[in-house]
Amino acid sequence: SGGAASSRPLTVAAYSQPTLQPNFNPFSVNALRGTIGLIYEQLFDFNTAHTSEFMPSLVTKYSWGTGGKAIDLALDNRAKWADGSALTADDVIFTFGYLKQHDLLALPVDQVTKTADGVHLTFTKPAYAAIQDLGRTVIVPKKVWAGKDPDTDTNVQPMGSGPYSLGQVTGQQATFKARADYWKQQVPVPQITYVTTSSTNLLTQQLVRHEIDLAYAGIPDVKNQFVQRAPAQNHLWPIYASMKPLMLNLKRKPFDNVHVRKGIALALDRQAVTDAYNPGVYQPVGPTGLYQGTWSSWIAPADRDPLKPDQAAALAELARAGYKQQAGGKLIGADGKQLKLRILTVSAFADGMAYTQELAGQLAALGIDAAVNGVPSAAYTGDEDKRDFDAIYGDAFTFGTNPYTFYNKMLSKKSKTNVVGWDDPATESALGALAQAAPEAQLAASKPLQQIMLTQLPVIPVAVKGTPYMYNTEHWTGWPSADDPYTTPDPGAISGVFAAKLFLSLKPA
Amino acid sequence: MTVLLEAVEVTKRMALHGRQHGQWFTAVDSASMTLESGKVVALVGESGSGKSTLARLLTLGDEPSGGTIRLAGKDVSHKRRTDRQAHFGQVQLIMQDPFASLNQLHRVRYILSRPLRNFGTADGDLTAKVIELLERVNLTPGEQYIDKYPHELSGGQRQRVAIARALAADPVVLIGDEPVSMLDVSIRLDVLRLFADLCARDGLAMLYITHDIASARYFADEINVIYAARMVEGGPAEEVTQRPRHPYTQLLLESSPDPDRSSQRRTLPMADGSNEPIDREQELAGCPFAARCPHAMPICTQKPPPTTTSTNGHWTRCWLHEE
Amino acid sequence: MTLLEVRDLIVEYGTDPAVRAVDKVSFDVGRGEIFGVLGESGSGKTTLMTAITRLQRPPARIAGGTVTYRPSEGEPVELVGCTPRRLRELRWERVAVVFQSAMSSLNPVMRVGTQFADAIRAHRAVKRSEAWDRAAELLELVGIPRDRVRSYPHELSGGMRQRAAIALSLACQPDLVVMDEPTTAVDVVMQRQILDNLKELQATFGFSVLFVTHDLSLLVELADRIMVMYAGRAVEIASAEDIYRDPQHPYTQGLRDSFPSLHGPRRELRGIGGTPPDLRRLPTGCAFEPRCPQRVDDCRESLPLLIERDRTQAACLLLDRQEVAR
Amino acid sequence: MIRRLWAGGDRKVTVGLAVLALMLLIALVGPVVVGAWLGQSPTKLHAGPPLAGPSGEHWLGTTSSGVDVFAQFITGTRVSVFVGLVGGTISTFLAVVFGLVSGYHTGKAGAALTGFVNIFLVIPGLPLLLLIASYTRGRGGWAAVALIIGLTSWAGGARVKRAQTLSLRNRDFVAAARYSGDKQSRVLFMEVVPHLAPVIASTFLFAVVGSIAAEAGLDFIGAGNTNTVSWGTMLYWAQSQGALQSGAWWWFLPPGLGIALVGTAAGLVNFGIDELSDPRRRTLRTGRRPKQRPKRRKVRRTEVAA
Amino acid sequence: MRRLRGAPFVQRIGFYLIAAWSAVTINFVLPRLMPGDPASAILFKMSELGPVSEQQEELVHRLFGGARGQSWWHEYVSYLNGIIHVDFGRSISFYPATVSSVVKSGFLWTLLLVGSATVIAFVIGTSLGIVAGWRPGRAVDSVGSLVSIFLHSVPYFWVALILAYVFSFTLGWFPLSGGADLGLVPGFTPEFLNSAVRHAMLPAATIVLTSVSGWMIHMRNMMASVVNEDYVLLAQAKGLPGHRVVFSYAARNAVLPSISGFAVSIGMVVGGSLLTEMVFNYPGLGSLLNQAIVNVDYPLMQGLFLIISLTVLAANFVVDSLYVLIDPRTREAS
Ligand SMILES: Nc1ncnc2c1ncn2[C@@H]1O[C@H](COP(=O)(O)OP(=O)(O)OP(=O)(O)O)[C@@H](O)[C@H]1O
Ligand SMILES: Nc1ncnc2c1ncn2[C@@H]1O[C@H](COP(=O)(O)OP(=O)(O)OP(=O)(O)O)[C@@H](O)[C@H]1O
Ligand SMILES: [Mg+2]
Ligand SMILES: [Mg+2]
Repeated sequence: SGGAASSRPLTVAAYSQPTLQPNFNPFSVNALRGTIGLIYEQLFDFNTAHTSEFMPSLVTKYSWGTGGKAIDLALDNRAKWADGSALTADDVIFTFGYLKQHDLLALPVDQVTKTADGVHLTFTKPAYAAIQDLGRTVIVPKKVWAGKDPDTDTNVQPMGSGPYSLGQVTGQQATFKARADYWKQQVPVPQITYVTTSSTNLLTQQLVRHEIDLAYAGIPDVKNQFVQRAPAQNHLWPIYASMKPLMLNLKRKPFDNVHVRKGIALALDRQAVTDAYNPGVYQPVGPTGLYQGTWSSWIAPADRDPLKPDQAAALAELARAGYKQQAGGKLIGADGKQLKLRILTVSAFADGMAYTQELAGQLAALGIDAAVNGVPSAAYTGDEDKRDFDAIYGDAFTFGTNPYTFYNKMLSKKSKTNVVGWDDPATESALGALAQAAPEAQLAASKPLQQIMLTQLPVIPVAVKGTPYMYNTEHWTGWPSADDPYTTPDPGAISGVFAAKLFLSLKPA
Repeated sequence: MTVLLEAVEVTKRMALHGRQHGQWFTAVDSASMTLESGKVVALVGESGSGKSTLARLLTLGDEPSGGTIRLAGKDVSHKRRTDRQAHFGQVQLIMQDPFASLNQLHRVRYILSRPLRNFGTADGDLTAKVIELLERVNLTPGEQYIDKYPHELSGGQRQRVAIARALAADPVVLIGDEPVSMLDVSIRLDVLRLFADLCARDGLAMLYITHDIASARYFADEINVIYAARMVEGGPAEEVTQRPRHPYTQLLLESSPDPDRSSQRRTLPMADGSNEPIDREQELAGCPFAARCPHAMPICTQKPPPTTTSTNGHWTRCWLHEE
Repeated sequence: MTLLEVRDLIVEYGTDPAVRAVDKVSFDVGRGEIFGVLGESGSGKTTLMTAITRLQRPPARIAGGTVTYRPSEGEPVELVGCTPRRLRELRWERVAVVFQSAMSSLNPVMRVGTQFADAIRAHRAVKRSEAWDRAAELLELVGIPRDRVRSYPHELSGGMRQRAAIALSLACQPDLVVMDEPTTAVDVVMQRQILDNLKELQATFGFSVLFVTHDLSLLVELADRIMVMYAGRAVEIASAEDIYRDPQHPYTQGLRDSFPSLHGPRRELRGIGGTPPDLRRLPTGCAFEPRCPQRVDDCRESLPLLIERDRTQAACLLLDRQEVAR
Repeated sequence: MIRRLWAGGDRKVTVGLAVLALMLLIALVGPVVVGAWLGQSPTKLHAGPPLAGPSGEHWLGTTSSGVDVFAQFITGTRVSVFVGLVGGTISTFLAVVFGLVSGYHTGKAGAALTGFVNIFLVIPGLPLLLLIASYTRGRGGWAAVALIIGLTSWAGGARVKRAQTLSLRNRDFVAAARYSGDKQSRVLFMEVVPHLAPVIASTFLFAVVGSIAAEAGLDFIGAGNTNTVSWGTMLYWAQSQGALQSGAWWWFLPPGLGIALVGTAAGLVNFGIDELSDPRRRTLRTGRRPKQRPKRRKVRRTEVAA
Repeated sequence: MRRLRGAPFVQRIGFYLIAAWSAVTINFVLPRLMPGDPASAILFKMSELGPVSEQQEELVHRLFGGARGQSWWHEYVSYLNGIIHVDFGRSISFYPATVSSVVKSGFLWTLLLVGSATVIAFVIGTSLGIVAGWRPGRAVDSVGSLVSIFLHSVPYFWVALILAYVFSFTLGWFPLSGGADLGLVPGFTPEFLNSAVRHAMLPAATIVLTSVSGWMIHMRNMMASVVNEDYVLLAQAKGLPGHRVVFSYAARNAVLPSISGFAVSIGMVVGGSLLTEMVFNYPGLGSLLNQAIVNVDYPLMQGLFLIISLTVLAANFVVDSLYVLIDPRTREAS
């Protein structure tokens, strides 16, 4: 009964907060989900759920020029704003100018000019590594946005080029209505409702009752609590887009000692860690930090598999740093003190706490005085900024389209997220090279960084973090899955291109 | 006879709260009295007339707003808090209600030993002193009572403990604020006899506050009548009760139940003593009783009546008796 | 003509151990009579009153005896065994009460008029406005201005409240008004006015009064007959005149001799001495024995019963002896 | 059964105190007993299979990570009860000090204190607690939590004590003690304070229970200290790991019941104390009770400073 | 508050003004005593959802990382000025929404929930108290009292979770979460009100269950002592029907202290409802406060605390003023 099913709104759990405030300003960090992807469109993206293939949106193709210092973007000439007027290169040029004017542009864009089929951008330095950020630029209509303040305007009557227009917002939900005149195609899902749900308990219950069709959140024991309750309809697809390392404070003794880090890395039973909270959602990761599942072609075969726990090897490494197991199994250093380790994590995140507890448990078994230091998120970021921790388990690093962003955020001296304090000239130069490498040269350019990870262990890769997408096929089918990973089923938090692709691909059940 | 304690024209004014916030209320208006060694002076008056307030002023529980209080000739009315201690040693108060004035949580021993310690009369054996006190107020044998809690005592026994406490300080003046009003008739007499004894034997000066004019007649040497903060009549007990001069005293006597006179009583007019705040300041502008007085004259509400004293010491403040 | 007949009434407090606060008390109240009950604190006066009106509360319970109400027309009613429904009909209509303190017996949050109207409308089918008119009339009867029906109790003076309580008791023109120390809370002047007023009303309407107090002088002036209670028992019942002039029981004599008189010649006050008994540990014999100046050996063992002699009833072995001797 | 328990004040107190004593005992020695005798640990992962129901080995089953719930419950008693005791003590102490002083001292200082108490009374406690806890962010461990709880919860108790003190200070026996020559401070401590004892006891009991519940609430929303094992963190974990949905009642129920049990015991003690301190039940009626003649004017007055 | 009863109106207003000022000032001082950096909190939250571009990072630091340069006094004055103009600044977690608009969005929900639940709890608790206290010592009294002590002691959120699990998850009788059905536009339409009531049912039940016993115990004790008053005995003596005695004479007087306690308890109920709201994802002030805490949203925390305090103050003021009407003894003589 297509009619009945298709009139049913698709309900998406999009917020882990109790209420919403209307805000459809695509440049605001608190813009509601759906602003980007459903209402406004981005230029293009790469499918990180799979092998980073190009996903067109407003741009149908791109081509690099002058060693990465220029790019040509071909705009889809069918693109129209919701008021019927054409979306032109002028709008794109305006948007880049607007961003620059308001200091919102992190890309090294120099100039944007009109070409026959789109725009031509020049950069102040090679921008190969920034291609995904560039693609995710949201294009807004010049005629509407010229006078708006990107910081404070909430743009409550948004007018974009995307497949949906705003229905209504209440404190708990935002609904989007399919546009009959969307320029690209017929829109299959007539209405999408983004709802709030603040506790995983409730979310679980709502998912089980199919009150919610799509969610992405860490709910405990998801396989049993959700999938197993209706295995034919309920599905889980974890997407591995980031890596979570155990980060030892390199400015603190004895973690500056590579043998200590190696010993710890060798001791960990990564499978047990990933099974601690939500089996099947996280995966152990190989020692380069890159996920062996999606990045296998980038990694030398020997370095693909995650390290197996090896007590003897671990103890041998630790012994080289002066730590020996004494009576009672305690690891005592040359100074006569037991190796002590407090792992900082956010107490409000039950999953993180569970994983960290498992980590600490394993290290304790090795003879280290290891324990969890769970703190509220604000204290976590505070301590992290002040580098006031032994070890941290909580930050995750996104892979992106090439390993540059990944390694840069983790290891660059200049990166704010390099909280361990890794400061190594070789790393800096390798990062520099990778940043400027043309796509075909990127694999080779990533090797030195992989090597640093293998030998120096600035951070200890533990797991890839799966974002568990949960959906049911009772009302809608055509969902992306591990077999058909055409997009990341994300409702707009990461990429509007992913979201649009998802909703435009569903079919009534 | 030595005058021990003397009140000269003492006045007590209080600040009002609630509805009458910001106004003043006179609880005692220029009252004078003398307490002499070995004599019992009674103070009678209706409820709220200021009897307890005057008692508190005399014992320095409160500070007078005007007038002076003299102890053995010395002005003590404005002593500082710490200096009052000495006064407490000389002038003691027996409070109206023996159920309220004994702390339920202390034993008789503690209650009685406090004044003994504080007023320094007990350097020796405290227990012996306490027992002696108890026996003085006829709680014999003392040992039987010394470790009891107040709730284990009957009302009369409590009253006697309260008296013993007052005596423990070895005062020269004893002020009894309705000391027997809470007691059953059959016990009352015992207690009153005890006071009479103490005055006669130890030369104590006593103020006996009561609303029961009949007992004042029997027990006091002298009676003062107070009405609405002001003393209206005073004199030898027999004089005042048998030949009352002030219309209020007459009314009081007339109203008191008395089987001996029941036949010849006339019916009193109903006074509408409503609860509406009486403006005491206005009352005191003239004679406070004027509003209820059957003999009221215009002058009664305008000027406070003068004091007229007859030869036998019987005085009154009433315009009717002005010579 | 008897209105109320109390026979061998026993009231106990079911505490541990049980206290017999009223022990085999018998008396009659005549029509139009003021019957006084005299006794010291704890002698069981209030307990007796609440038992007669069936207002006793747990742990008190009536353990025996009868209370018979004899209306001028119709069958006598036995109040002790009466159903709650019948009782509710009799209350106020036939038997009304006035308590010690009017402040506490009037509901502080209800207008005086409402409290009158409540009582009237519970027994008479009248309209609200009529009930209020009646309330105003009743207040006028006791000398309170009509418009005071709209007052709250706290807006009346102590004396007015007490008079209002008396007026309230007359709302349904009862045959019997039970008054438990109705004037202890007011001063003598006010007390006098109230009692004068009460006598006047009683003369007009002819109801009987059962009046409880501990004040002998007052009762002698007011009552026709007086019952003296000691430790839960009636020790003497006689006319007021006899109780004052010629008390039979040593306790009554002691009471009489403890009251100072205002006008008569100064006589010696003798008092009683000793302390009132503890109801929980009563002696087997006469409860007054330990304090009695005239006690004999027998008093310790045998419990004296009320003996009638010349219109006077007294419970004392002494009298018993005289009787036997005669 | 209940009626018999309810019958006597002393029985209530006995039962209540017994339960409280048991809890305190568990708080003191429980963790040791669990570790040394039962060989369980409240933090050891995979001590048993995940989410196993109660069994001979795991008396209250296990959590989703295989931690022994019984060990957690017993160990959690310590933090909960300690926070309760410390928080309750601080709260009661402040309540007594503010209540006594504001009630006993007339004059400007007393009035100012009274105002202060009243203000704290109308400022809602839990939001304030959350606010402060969110600022301190779990630093300082359970002691800090106890301190904050104590500091934000005293006003109600202070009001009760102030009212009591106000009525006590005008009682005759207080004046009598002054006439007996006792100094102010002695009067306050020997005459007034002993009368407050039942009130202080009940304030303390409820402050303890309130603190335990407040700590659990803080932990529950993650504003407390999630590292420790307490009843609150147990609930936090049980809730965040979906214990109820998985049917793991043995994990979810005990901490809540623990809190309720302490509360009920405290309530019993309090009811009992109330009853026992009721003079109508204790005093023999052998004398004439005061028959108060009403004061002519029911207006409050204070003295005029001369 | 007892002190205030019957005090002149002006004096009462004065007290409330001072109390309001104190709440405002506590609110000003607290965040300044504590260090904090909302920017990192926001970034962390964002990174939990997906990658954060450098551009967004910059933006967040620019918007929320700003240092305070002014003197406290200067800030205080402008803070007070802002409050007078109902301007508490902009929320961080909902930036650029203003704190007042965020608070407004939660206020009505909480008012609805807490208001109705408090009234229901008061009515039920007081009624039970009347029954138990009228004849103390009976089975109703002893069982009722024990049960109510127990209910009084269980944690709010624990009860909330159990109710949610049993009645909405397992039995499906009530909706799981939120304030009203999705898709309904808030307004005075029958559908919306019906849905709002259904959604409020379980959270309200939680509040009622856990607070009803307080009222009951209080009322029971008052009843038990009022029952011994002479005026109740007299009412019985008047031959009034039983219900009239119980309600107009006994309960009418016994309830007075409860009513003044009502004012004070509103603060507690509002406090307790915070956790309940969180459990039921109820879009009220409690959930918002939690949100503000998690996101280190100081302006929002301040705004919420202030509005909660002021609401409680206002409720106290209203009850205090009403009390004068209810108890004739406190009424001014005309
Ligand atoms: N502490 C006080 N504050 C305010 N008013 C008071 C105070 N003490 C007494 N009053 C008032 O002062 C007046 C005199 O009171 P006082 O207690 O002296 O009367 P009294 O003659 O002792 O009455 P009673 O016979 O009832 O004991 C009364 O109207 C009373 O209400
Ligand atoms: N609720 C009760 N429980 C147990 N004993 C009680 C109770 N009420 C009264 N009594 C006892 O019953 C006896 C009679 O009390 P009752 O109140 O009838 O005396 P009374 O003559 O009215 O005294 P008073 O003059 O003080 O009013 C007293 O000994 C008293 O201790
Ligand atoms: Mg007095
Ligand atoms: Mg009595």
